[in-house]
Amino acid sequence: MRDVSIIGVGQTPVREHWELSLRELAVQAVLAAMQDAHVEDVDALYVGNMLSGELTRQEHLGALIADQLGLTGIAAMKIEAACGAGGSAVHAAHLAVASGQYRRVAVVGVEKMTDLWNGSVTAGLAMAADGEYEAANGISFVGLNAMMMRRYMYEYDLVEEDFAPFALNAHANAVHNPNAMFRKAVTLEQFTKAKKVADPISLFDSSPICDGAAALILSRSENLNGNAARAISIAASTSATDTLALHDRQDPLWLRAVELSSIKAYAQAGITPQDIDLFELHDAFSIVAPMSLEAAGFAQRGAGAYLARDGGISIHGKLPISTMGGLKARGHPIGASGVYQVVEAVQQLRGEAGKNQVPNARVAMTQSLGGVAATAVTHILKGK
Amino acid sequence: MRDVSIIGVGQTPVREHWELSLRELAVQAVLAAMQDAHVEDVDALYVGNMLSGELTRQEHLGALIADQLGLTGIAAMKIEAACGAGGSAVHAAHLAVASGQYRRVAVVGVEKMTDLWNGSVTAGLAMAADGEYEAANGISFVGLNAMMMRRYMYEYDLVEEDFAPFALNAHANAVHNPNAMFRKAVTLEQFTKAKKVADPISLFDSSPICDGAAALILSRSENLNGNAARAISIAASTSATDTLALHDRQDPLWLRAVELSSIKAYAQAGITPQDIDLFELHDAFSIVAPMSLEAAGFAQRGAGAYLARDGGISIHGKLPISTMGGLKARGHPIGASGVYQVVEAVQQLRGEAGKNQVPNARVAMTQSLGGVAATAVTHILKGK
Amino acid sequence: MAENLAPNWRLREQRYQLVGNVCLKCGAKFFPPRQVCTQCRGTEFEAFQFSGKGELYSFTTLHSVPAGFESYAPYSVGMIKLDEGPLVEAMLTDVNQDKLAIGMRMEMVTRKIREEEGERGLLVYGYKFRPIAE
Amino acid sequence: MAENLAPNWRLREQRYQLVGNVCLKCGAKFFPPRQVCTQCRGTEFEAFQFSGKGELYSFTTLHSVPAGFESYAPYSVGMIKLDEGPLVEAMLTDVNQDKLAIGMRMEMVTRKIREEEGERGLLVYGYKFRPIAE
Ligand SMILES: [Zn+2]
Ligand SMILES: [Zn+2]
Repeated sequence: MRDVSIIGVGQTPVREHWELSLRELAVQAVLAAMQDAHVEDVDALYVGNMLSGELTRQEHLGALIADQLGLTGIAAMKIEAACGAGGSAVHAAHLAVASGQYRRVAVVGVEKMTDLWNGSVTAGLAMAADGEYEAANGISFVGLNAMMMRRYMYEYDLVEEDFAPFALNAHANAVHNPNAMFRKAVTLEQFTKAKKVADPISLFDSSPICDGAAALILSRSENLNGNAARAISIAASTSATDTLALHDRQDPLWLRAVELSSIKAYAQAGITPQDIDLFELHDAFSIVAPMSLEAAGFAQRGAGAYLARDGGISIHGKLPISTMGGLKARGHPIGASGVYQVVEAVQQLRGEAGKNQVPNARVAMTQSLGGVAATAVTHILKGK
Repeated sequence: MRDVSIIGVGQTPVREHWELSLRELAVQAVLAAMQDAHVEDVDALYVGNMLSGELTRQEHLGALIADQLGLTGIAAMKIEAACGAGGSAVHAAHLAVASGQYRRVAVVGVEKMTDLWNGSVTAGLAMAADGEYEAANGISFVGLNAMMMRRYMYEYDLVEEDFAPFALNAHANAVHNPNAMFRKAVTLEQFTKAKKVADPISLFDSSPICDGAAALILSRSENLNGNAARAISIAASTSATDTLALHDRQDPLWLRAVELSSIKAYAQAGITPQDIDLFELHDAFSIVAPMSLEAAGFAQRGAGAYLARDGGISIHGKLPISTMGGLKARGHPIGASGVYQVVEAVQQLRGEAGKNQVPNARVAMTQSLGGVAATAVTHILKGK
Repeated sequence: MAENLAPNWRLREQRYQLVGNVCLKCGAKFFPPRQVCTQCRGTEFEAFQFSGKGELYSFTTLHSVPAGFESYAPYSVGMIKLDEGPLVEAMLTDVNQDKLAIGMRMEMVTRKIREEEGERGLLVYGYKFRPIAE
Repeated sequence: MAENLAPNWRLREQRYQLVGNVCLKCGAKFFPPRQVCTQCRGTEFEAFQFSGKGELYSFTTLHSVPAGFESYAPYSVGMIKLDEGPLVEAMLTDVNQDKLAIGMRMEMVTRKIREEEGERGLLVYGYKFRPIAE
């Protein structure tokens, strides 16, 4: 495989963008990434998105966004893997450059969720799970996560407050990220008193419905055209799956896809979990954070939440996570989140993360999950 | 790039499969391809599909189908590029193997269109075009093709009957393809008297709403594990785009994406159009056939229809097209069609096309289009 | 989503009678039924009707519900570990949500699970689970 | 698709008044408006209102129509080459479909283009084109 580097990143703020359409959001993010990389064109475009058909009556985003960028002619396609669409698009783009066929490609993750009312969005998101046996029975996506969380608490003898550090950390970090949706710290008291969305999941345990786009420019590492100084190398790009339905798993409390894609990523990068300086994990719901930490090899089974105690996951902790707010506080525009994670990891590795800068960050891991981690896409990035 | 070969193909018949769900169709096709290749597993799965969310309330097909195949754990994703999703999935899979990261991957194109009534399908298909400026104005996908055809006839002084050979050829070839939807020859008289769907497009000018799945197993050419004798080499795999909306084109009568992806494909394969023994083109509507022949370099501008006269496109003609029935008569399960084309090209190059066998077929080209050729994906395959 | 007849018809045995399947090669039982055995990769199966009895593995109550289910909101859903092995997810019925507890014995009942919108709106029936009075 | 307010609001100037834009760098005019100029890759634009007059480039009549447009079926649609350059696609109105011909002079009018289903159904207005009586 050819070595691949990220030479440009761009993003729109995550918001309810009443005034911007999907195509406008995507174009803004890609133009920002191209400007950041000082390039005028790319050979191909990979679009990560889940719900453009359902929520905006538009498919064929590859051609649409290439067109709107004034790049008509280039290769383009949309990648969908539910909430893991963004990470999957980065993976596909990485393979495209690694293959040698394309010298330079753009990736954009984009989701426009706020044009329709909540029930439609909830029904749309349920398509990430088993349509015939989960969604058709009225089981929403948050419902699946809530059932997983309740059983997890039962097995490992935990209470809701044990998950608070994940929410508090994400919100604390989002305060200093101008692109984050919720730039307000949350206190333990607020967390404890928060309304239950689907017991035991409360408002602060779940990520918001929002709009956003994030973009990357990937290039062969051997030819960085003046971007060598700021280029970030992709040391690993891997993907794995689990059963789509939660009920089909031998062990619903173990994220097997996370484990598999992490193991493959460590092997590809030639490192161990101990070498990771920060981890942008898929905290769409609080419960996913400890379970990801366990399956990715950072904690023992059932002990993921302990890692978050005493600031262990804060910017200056042992393993900083959700350093720019994570899915919960930066926001989770579904197919865009996996790309936002990589953009933020690049900011950290370049030393451009401002007040959220992780000291001496050299190796970052990002993980984008689809459904209840039925898809897991892991990237390991290395700075200079 | 590593050299990539196709070592197995599989397909379901194209039908209104009242009794089979999307997941069942996909699994049948992939199992058939794995059996054909004598393999028990793959490293990754690429799913070509456009409308699973809209028509079956299911996204996340990558994880779903991997799971249903009993291959949970492998990498998987869905690729969407409207009606060009199938070809795009083959392209992505090709890059995945060419990169060296995956040794062997499966591609499946699948579409389940007959669960809903026609108006929903028509609205779904309109998402292939510009949602804000075409679909929102009530312009259906067949409407776009009809307007293109009318102008084409006006510019080049043609009448409806000039397009008849494309329909007659497709139906004649489908008679001998057990997997085709319409296995009945059509006469010129039937063609002439056919009901107009959207004037000048008649019933026999357009492809049917149907269900189907087709699959391929791709492998590194350097390690074919006993499949060397029947392996077909992928000599080129390219993709290109045009403006999404027909009205945004400088010249709406020239398929620029077809031209670009064809030129790139000839260069990659090191051949010229004269070397092509058969061409599976995207005849979703009759008008697309002559326009594709022109843009792909087989005919002068405006002269594509002449190529079809006097049996020029039949099995024993100068350039056989739609050899197993094409989109029109084999059927056009949207995201599956691009994979069906490759399956059929492999049958031809292996000499397994039965009564439709093109004599001495050594080089085949397939072309999968999305929207009104806003995406064009071209593959060139070489037999022994 | 009007006239969504075929998919509901295809799933009728699963929905009305909890019919899954059993692998003829290794004996593994599946609900929902599978085409490829996850244990032995066998592809020969026989239909198998589950008893519909099991215990509550987990549960929650949904307030914000997907389009199409508004008339039931709020409602509880659960995962039930069937006595024969598989887990099933379903709406819960005839329950006091404050009394739900992991480990409770549950049984399947047939109920209306969805009412589609519009004049041609379809009534979809299927399994729900309720506590077994003991 | 109820309450699809925002997207219709965002497109109001395009739909009611055929407002596109013009590239400040090279002068290229666009309808629909663009963020990046296809001629010079410029990204600075000014709004530009098209006259709404042009000639018929092509047309057809739809019998099988997309969901949401049933009440208009069958209806004719066309591509109109605006006098300022761009092509526009729209429904045609006030026409005898047998008298449509490529090259006819056409003008924009504002009409109801869609009625969304349901109680909260939105009325969407926008441009259609009709022949100019000459
Ligand atoms: Zn078995
Ligand atoms: Zn310009």
